[in-house]
Amino acid sequence: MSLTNEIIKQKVEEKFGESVKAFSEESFGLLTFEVESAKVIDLMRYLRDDETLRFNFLTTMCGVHYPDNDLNRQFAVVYHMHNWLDNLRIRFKTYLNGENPEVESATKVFLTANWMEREAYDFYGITFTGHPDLRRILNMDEMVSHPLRKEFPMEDGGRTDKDDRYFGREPQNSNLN
Amino acid sequence: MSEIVVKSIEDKYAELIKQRENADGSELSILNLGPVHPATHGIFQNVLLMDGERIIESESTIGYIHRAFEKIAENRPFYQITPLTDRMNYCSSPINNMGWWLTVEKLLGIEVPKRAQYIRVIMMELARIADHLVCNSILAVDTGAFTGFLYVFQYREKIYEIYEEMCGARLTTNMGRMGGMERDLSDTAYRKIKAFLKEFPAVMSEFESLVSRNRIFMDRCINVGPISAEKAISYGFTGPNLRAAGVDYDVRVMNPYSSYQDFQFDVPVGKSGDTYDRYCVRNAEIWQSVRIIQQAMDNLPSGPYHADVPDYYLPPKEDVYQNMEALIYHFKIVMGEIPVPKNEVYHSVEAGNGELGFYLISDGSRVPYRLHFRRPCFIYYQSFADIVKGHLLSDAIVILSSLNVIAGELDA
Amino acid sequence: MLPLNKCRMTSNTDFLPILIQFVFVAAFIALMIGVSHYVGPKRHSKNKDANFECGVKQYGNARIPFSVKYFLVAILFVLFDVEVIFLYPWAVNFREFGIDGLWKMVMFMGLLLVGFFYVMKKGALEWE
Amino acid sequence: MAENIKMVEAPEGFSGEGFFATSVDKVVGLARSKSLWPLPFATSCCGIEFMATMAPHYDLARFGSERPSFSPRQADMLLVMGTIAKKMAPVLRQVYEQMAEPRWVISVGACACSGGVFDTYSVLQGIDKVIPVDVYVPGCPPRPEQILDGIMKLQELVRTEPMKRRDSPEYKALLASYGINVI
Repeated sequence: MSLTNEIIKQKVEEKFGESVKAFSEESFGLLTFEVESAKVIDLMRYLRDDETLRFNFLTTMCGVHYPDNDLNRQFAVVYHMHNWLDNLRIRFKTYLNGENPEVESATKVFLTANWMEREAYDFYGITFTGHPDLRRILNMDEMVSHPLRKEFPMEDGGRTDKDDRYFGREPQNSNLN
Repeated sequence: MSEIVVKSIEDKYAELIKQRENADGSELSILNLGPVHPATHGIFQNVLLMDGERIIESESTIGYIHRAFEKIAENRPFYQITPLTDRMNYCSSPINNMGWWLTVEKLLGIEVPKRAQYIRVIMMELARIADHLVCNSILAVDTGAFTGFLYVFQYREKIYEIYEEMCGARLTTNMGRMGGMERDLSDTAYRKIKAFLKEFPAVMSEFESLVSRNRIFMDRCINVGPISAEKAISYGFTGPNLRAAGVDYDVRVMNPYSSYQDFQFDVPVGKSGDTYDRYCVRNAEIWQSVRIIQQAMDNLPSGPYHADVPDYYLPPKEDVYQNMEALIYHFKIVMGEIPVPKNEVYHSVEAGNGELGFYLISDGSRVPYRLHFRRPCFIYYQSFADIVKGHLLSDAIVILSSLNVIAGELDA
Repeated sequence: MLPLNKCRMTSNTDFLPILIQFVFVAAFIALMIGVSHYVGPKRHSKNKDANFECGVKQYGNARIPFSVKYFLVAILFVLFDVEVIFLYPWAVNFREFGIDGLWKMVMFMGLLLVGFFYVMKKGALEWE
Repeated sequence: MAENIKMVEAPEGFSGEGFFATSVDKVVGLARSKSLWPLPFATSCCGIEFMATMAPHYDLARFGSERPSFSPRQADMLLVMGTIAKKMAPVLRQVYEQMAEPRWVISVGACACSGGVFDTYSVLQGIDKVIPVDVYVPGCPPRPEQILDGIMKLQELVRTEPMKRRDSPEYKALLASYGINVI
C-alpha cells in the first residue's frame, strides 16, 4: 500500500503523541506539522529508519524569524524531507525561544545538515548544540549581528555615496541636513 | 549561550603538524587552494593540510561573493526576484528563472498554456546543455586538453544567440513571466534552434572523441574522488553528481513539471561516482537534452504563449494606452500590488547541478515574508573536504572542477 | 697525393670562434641582468614583498624539508630529456650517417631503454 | 588586397634616410599596450562573460592578452570581474598591492564598478573604495564586445602614459589616499 499523508500523520502521532501538532495540508498537499524542539532529532531519525515511512533524504533546512510572535516562538527552523521511494515530501517546523534559540544539531542523522545549520546560525543566530564546527559560513567572521533577522536593515548603514533622501527614505546617513 | 571558540583553520592544522612528525623527516605543510587560483573556477578557499603531495585534511571557506539574496528577496515584489535567480547559477540561468516562475505559479494557482510550457522546456534544456558544456570543457582544460574548450564554446555562443532572440540578454536572462513567456518564439529563434540541433551533435561527438577516450584524461579522472551512493545521499547530493554515484533521482522524472512527462528521455546513471562517471553522466545528459529539444520542437503546440491572467501578466503596451482596465492592471502589477494568498509553498526544479528548490512563505503582502533557496552547490560542496582526503593535489583540482561548484549559487 | 691543406693538424686556433662565442654569450647575459637590475625601478612595501598565497594570509614557510620523491622525478626527467637532445643532431643528418649511424643510435637508445626499465621496475616512477 | 588589414601605425617621430627617431615613451608605450597580461580576477557572472571573451568567438588574444596570469607578479592588468563582497576586499587589495608597477585596473561589470544591483550589507559598493581603478566597464554582465572595448580604452591609456608617471607625486598621493605606501 503506498504511503499517504494520513498514514504518516497517524504513525507520527502515535509515536510522538502530543509533541507533534498542527498538522495541515493546505500547502499544496505537502504535509506540514510542528514538533517540539527537543524531539526534532528523534523524529528525524524515526522518519528515516522506519520501514514504511523511509524518508531517506533531508531536502533542505532553513531558519525563519517571526519577530511579533510571543517570546518562545520567535524563531522557527523548517525541515523538508523527501521519500524517494514513494515520492512524498513532508515539512516539519520547530519554534524556538527569541533570546536564546537553540535546537539539537541534525548532523548526527544527515551529514548534509552541517553547512545548512551553519548558514542558519550565520543568518539568525540559532545555535545547534552538538554541531561539530558551528561557525559563520557566508558572512565575514568579524560580523557580530545576524543579518537575516527582520530588524536588521538590508542596505549597508555605513555607506556614504547613496543619499537616502533620493530613495524616499528618511535621511539616515546623509550628512547634509 | 555556550561561548563558541573560533579557531582559525591554520592554528588547528599547526597542532596537527606538531603531533605528526613523519618517519622520513619531511614535515606536513599547509597549502591554500585559495580564492585567487586558476583551478578553483570561482571564489572559494580550501586550506589543505598536505604531506608532500598527498592531502591529509581540507577545510573549505566560502562566502567570498555572498550577496545576501535571501535578504534582498524579502524586500522585492515577486516579479523583481527573477533577476536574483539568474545570478545564482549563471551558467544555466533560464532554469533558475523558470524554477522561480513555476513556484510562484504554483502559489497563485495559474495554469500555463501548453505552448509556453514547451518553450520553457526548450529554454531549460538549452541551459542545461550550456551548463554541462562549461563543466566538461573546463574539466578537460584542467587535465590539459584546451582545444575541446575552444570548440565547445563556439556552440555555447550559439545557445546565447538563441537566448538573445528570446529575452535579449546572453547570461542574466530574466526569462519568462508569471503565467508564461514574455514573447513568442520568433522565426529567427526557430531557425537558430533548428540550426543548432543540426550542427551541435557533430561537434559534441567530436569533443567526446577528443576527450573521453583520451589516455591522459582517463588516467587523471578514473577512480578519482569516488563517493558511495549512501554517503552521497547523506551529504544531500542531487543532480549529475548523485546520478554518477548510481542513484537515478531526477526531479524531471520524479515529479515532472512544465509538461516534462510528454517527452521520452532516459536518466544516465554512473556506477562508482568518481570524476570520470560525473563527466560521462553530464555528457550523456547533453545528448538527452538534445533529444528533448528535438521532440519539443517537433510537436510544439500552437496557441497563446502566456496564460490569460490579467492580474499578474502585464497587458500589451498599446492596450494600456487605449482602455482603462489594462492601465489599472499595468499600474497595479508594476507597483507590485498583486493579490497573493497567505500560504507557503516548496517547489523544486532539476537545475544544472541538482535539485534547485524554492521555499516561499508569503503573508499576503507584496513581498515574500521569507524565501529560502535550496542551492545544490552549497549543499554538496561540503563533501569536498571528505572526498579529497587521501588524494593527490592534482586529483583535488580535477575533483573540484568535476563537482561543477558555481560560486554564485554557492554563496547566494 | 692528398692535397696538403686538406689534412693539416687541427691547431688550437681553430677553436677560437667557439671561445669568442662563449664570451659573447656570457657578456650578453651579464649585460641584460645588470642593466635591468640597475635601470629597473624597485618599489618595496611590506605587503608587496610578502609572498603570494592566493591572496590570503600566508602561513608557515616554504623552506621545509620535503620528501626525496620530488627530486627523484626531477632528475629522471632531466636524464631522459638530455637523451632526446642527442637525437636532434643525429636526426638532422641521419641520411649521411647511413646504416651504421642508425645502429649507433639504436644502441644508444637501447642502453637508455634498459635504464628506463630498471627505473620502472625499481618503482621510482610510482608516487607512493 | 592589403588595404583591409589594419597595421599598427608607427608612433610619430622624425624619420630620415634609413633611420627613425622617436621618444622612448612612445616606443615603450606602444610595446606595453600590445602585450597587457590580464589577471582575470573573475568572481561571478562577469567571469563567465570573460570566458566567452577568451573563447575563439570574441578572442581576447587578438589584443595581446593571450596569457592570463593568475599570479600578480607577472600581471599587468587586473581585470576585476563580478561582485566583490566585503569578505573579498582584503584579498583584492592584497593582489593589487603585489602586482608589479606599472599596473592597471579595469573594473568590469556594475557590481565591481559600484556594487551593482546588490545594495546590501555584505557587498563592497565599488572596488574604487579599495584600489584605484583606470577603466570602468558598465553592464551586468557587459557583453564581450564591451569588455574588449574597455581593454582597447586601457590600451589607449597605456600607449600614451609617460614613463615618469609612476614616480610622480600625484601618483604617490593617489596611492597614499588608498593607504598604499610605497617606499
